[in-house]
Amino acid sequence: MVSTVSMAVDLGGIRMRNPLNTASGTYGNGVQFEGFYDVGATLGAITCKGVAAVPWDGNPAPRLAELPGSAIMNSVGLQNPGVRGFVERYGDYLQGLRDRGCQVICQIAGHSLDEYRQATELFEELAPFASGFEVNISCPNIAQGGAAMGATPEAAAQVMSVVRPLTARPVVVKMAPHDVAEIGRALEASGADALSLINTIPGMAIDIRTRRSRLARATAGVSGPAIHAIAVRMVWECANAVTIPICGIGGVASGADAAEMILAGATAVSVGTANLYDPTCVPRILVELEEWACGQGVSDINELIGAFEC
Amino acid sequence: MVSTVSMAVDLGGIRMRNPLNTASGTYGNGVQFEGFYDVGATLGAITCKGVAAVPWDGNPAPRLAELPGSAIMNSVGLQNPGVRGFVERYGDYLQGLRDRGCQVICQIAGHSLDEYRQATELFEELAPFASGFEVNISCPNIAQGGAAMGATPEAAAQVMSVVRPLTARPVVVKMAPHDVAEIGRALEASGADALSLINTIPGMAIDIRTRRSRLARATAGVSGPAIHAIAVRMVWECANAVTIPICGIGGVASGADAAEMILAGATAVSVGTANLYDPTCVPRILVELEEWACGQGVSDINELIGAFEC
Amino acid sequence: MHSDAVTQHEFVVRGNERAAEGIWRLVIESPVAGQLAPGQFMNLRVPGDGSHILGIPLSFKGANAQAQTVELLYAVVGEGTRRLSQMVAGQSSTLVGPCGRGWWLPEGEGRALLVAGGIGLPPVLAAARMLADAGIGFDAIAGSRTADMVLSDDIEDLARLAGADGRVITCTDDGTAGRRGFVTEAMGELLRERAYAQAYACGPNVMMAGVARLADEHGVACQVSMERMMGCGFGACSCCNVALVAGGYALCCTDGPVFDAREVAW
Amino acid sequence: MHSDAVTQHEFVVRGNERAAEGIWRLVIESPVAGQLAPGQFMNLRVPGDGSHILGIPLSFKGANAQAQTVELLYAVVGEGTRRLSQMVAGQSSTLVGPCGRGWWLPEGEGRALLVAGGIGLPPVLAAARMLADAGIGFDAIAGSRTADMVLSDDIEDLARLAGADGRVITCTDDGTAGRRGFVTEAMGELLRERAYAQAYACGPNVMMAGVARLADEHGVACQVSMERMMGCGFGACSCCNVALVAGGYALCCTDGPVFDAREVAW
Repeated sequence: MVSTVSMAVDLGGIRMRNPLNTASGTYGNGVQFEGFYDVGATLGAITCKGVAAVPWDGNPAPRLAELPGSAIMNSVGLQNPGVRGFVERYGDYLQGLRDRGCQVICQIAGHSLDEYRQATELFEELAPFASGFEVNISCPNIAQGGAAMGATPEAAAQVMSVVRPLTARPVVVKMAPHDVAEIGRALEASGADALSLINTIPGMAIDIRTRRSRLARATAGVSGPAIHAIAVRMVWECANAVTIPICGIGGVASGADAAEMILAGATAVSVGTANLYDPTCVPRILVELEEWACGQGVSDINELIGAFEC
Repeated sequence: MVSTVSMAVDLGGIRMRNPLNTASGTYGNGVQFEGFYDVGATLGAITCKGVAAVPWDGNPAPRLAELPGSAIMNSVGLQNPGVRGFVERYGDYLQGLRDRGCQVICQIAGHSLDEYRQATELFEELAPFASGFEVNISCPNIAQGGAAMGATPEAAAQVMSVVRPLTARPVVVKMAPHDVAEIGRALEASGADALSLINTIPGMAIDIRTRRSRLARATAGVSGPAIHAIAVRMVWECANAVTIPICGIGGVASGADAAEMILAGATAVSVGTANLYDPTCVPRILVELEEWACGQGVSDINELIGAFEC
Repeated sequence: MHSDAVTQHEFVVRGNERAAEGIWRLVIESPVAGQLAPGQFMNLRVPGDGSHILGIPLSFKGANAQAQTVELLYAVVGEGTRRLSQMVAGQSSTLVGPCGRGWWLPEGEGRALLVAGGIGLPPVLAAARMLADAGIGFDAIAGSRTADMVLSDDIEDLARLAGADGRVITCTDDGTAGRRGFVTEAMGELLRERAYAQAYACGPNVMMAGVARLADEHGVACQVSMERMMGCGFGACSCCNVALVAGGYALCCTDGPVFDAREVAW
Repeated sequence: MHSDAVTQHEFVVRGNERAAEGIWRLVIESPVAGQLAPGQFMNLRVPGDGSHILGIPLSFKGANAQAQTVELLYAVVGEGTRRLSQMVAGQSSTLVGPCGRGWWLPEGEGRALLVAGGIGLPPVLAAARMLADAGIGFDAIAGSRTADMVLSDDIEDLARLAGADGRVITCTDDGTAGRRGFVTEAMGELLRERAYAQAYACGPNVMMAGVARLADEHGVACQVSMERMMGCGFGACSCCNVALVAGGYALCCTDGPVFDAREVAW
């Protein structure tokens, strides 16, 4: 489809050919989707699975539960091969994506400030293919660190104070679904180039027969269409509080869902859970988003960012 | 059905014949359901619609949107006839419910500490039929007051410091879906007899054609099956932080949903949005809950409160 | 039990076919058939998709207490009505009803004037039958956007009920069927030619506002059947508010759906 | 494009009937039929209910590349499989596949031993066909909880593939059909009577653990087809982890579903 609307956006220095990005942890590292469509020719950017300095096993099984309310819950817990293993396995493929115009955002995970530092240093050294980084300070599924690192403005700013000096590349911060205005301001003040929200919302699913969690952990992260309206509201709250660009995440499964995120103030939009149950959704969402932008009579989709009227 | 399990529970001094209650604002004031089943003979308690000292018009239309993810959004904004109008219209009916063994919880709304005081004084004077009160400090749909009154532990405690001295009847506090442990502790310390959570979760639904909210307000409250797992987690967090009983609310549409709330630590469970789209659900949920309790081999459902194992 | 309480009934689909462009005709068999007053509505639950939880509130064209059947017409506008249009004969579900306050007979003597816009026709046909049964003469205007959307069979029913003395005018916004123009233009003519004791209107909000204004200008009492998104249909959630001239709001589901047009803040 | 990449295919339901108590037989027509290796699976999307978003991952019994048909069996255990059981011939949807790594031929010489528990039978039948095509003899054990749940037709297929020299033992936990007892008891006997180069097993986790232990005690290599809740079926979400003896986890959807039993931490 030939577009009459310029779809290119700039996510804090990460220049995307279109606003579509992928939510970390729902898209493998891209290669898993090559059988469905040409990843490098389609997406504006891909956000890879969270990676730490050293390999993590992640959480025991079961890690997944389906909820009756248009949602799932997961407690994967950032299983990853460590930066070296990640680069060995996916470096060439990801460089290929970049060569074809798809930006590559590597996600940095850690249990402590020191682990964030080590992971960032390793990425800086080993990942020339990274267009930028996403610092995950909001994983609800790891014992220490994770969400705790982003629970308060002070803690969040501390992580940025460690990561920021280590790289000149754009740094996006993945935020938890609470106090997004306050924490967003703290992250902007501490040098974040962009913010991405929301991470999954902690929930519980109990097997009423055994009285135990349906997952190996007591709580896990809720995602899917069920949380979309909540995510749009948080993107709007955050966009009203900061001047840096935002990547909107949360239950996006259609062009209309993505359009809501953009109107609420998102510069880019990540598709997450929908990639799992509808793996061909990204190209469709892109077409729908472009058609909507055309229908809105703008020549550049940037005119629609934050164009919500109230 | 003759029960082999004692279903009676005590919600902070409100002695309920069974754990089922109704979420304020989803059940009118009970009489609307008399055509579906015998309200007074079925429920453990009914929580009436929020009422202020003087009548409130509520918000303009539209007040409702259906979301694709098993949820709805509303921005009613506590339309109510004021305590006098409420008592005139519903007093006799509600006294009848009490006479038939269904406890009556009147909900107190206000924009300011002074309005909470006035409403509580009027209820004390005019509502002998009230078994207890629920103080709504978490309505997301009113300009001043509402959720702001319960946004911080300090603000929440302040409301209690005004209401608590004015009545000897049990006081339940309706909490917003954030910081439930911290705010719950503050409410217990300031004299709350019980807590009810969660109120709706603020969300946004944007008409992407007009770029405006699908409701008259920019944000509104999300409710329905979509938020159930999130609500169960918050009930668990709150129950682990306080010693007073909790009424679990959020997307309960089956006996299994209610059982999850009880296992997570809820003494009572309110049915909300399900009353709107499945108005005969309460008797069914009660039977399912009782069958589950029997199946768990207990003689008293109180043995199952907080029996979640992790 | 509350005397005039709304309740839940089973229903079985007996027919569900396309009646015009984007409009479907649904015939259900249900005990509610014996309880419906003209202008009331019911809230139908469409089974199958738990991701869309609300029912579909629909007014009806006619009910047969003997056969226990109810005839309804609906426009396919969203996911709920799309799924309703896929229900086939024999399929069953539940509905909540009878809901709301329907049409009432004219207070004064004289003819009535019925005005329907698009999918507003079914309740207007219920009013027509009410008036015919009461021996009250009426004229009627039925407007549609374009010819494809004209419910010809139903307009014939309207003419039959209006009798020899009754005038029934069809118009379309684009002139592809009947007269060209809005129902309010035809209404203006009739108001100049004949005297009316009461007007009955159902259609898009903007149309009803125009009808209400015209009726008021000619000193004709006017009843309007309002439409709102509804959470329950029986007064439990207060979501379907209608702004009143007197200030404040009424609920469409219990105070309406039929209102005295002069009480509505358009 | 990635060479061995999973992709999405349309499928049309050709048959979907009850095969035994709580077990249904599904025949679909889909281009995936020509791409499936024995022991692989596909993730079927059941249309209609947006409130249950995940697909249904199912292994298959057999595929016909000419006719483009695939035969599957599934147990109705939850909302998703309940809705799948309501799909009728002619209905279409999409599936993701071929997914995962299937069975492999025995490394050493000698017979194979197949063990199926309940709904674990279909992938075991795919293994049986693979072995028969490769001219490798095998014996088989098919266990069910009770007679009503025995998939007789499929066990006959198993016997046909096993040939004159192959022994096929049916057993039920309650003895209502075939031998009374668990598959591991029958397996113990066969292991004492005959030598095997490789065992193939699919069934409940506890059964596979027992089979793996027995095989190991007799020095027989054992392949197991594991089952997990799956988010995607192609390695995107890392939700279907299988604990390994070596430490850490493999993913059932891409590293499996077939694993060397000695690598799995039971």
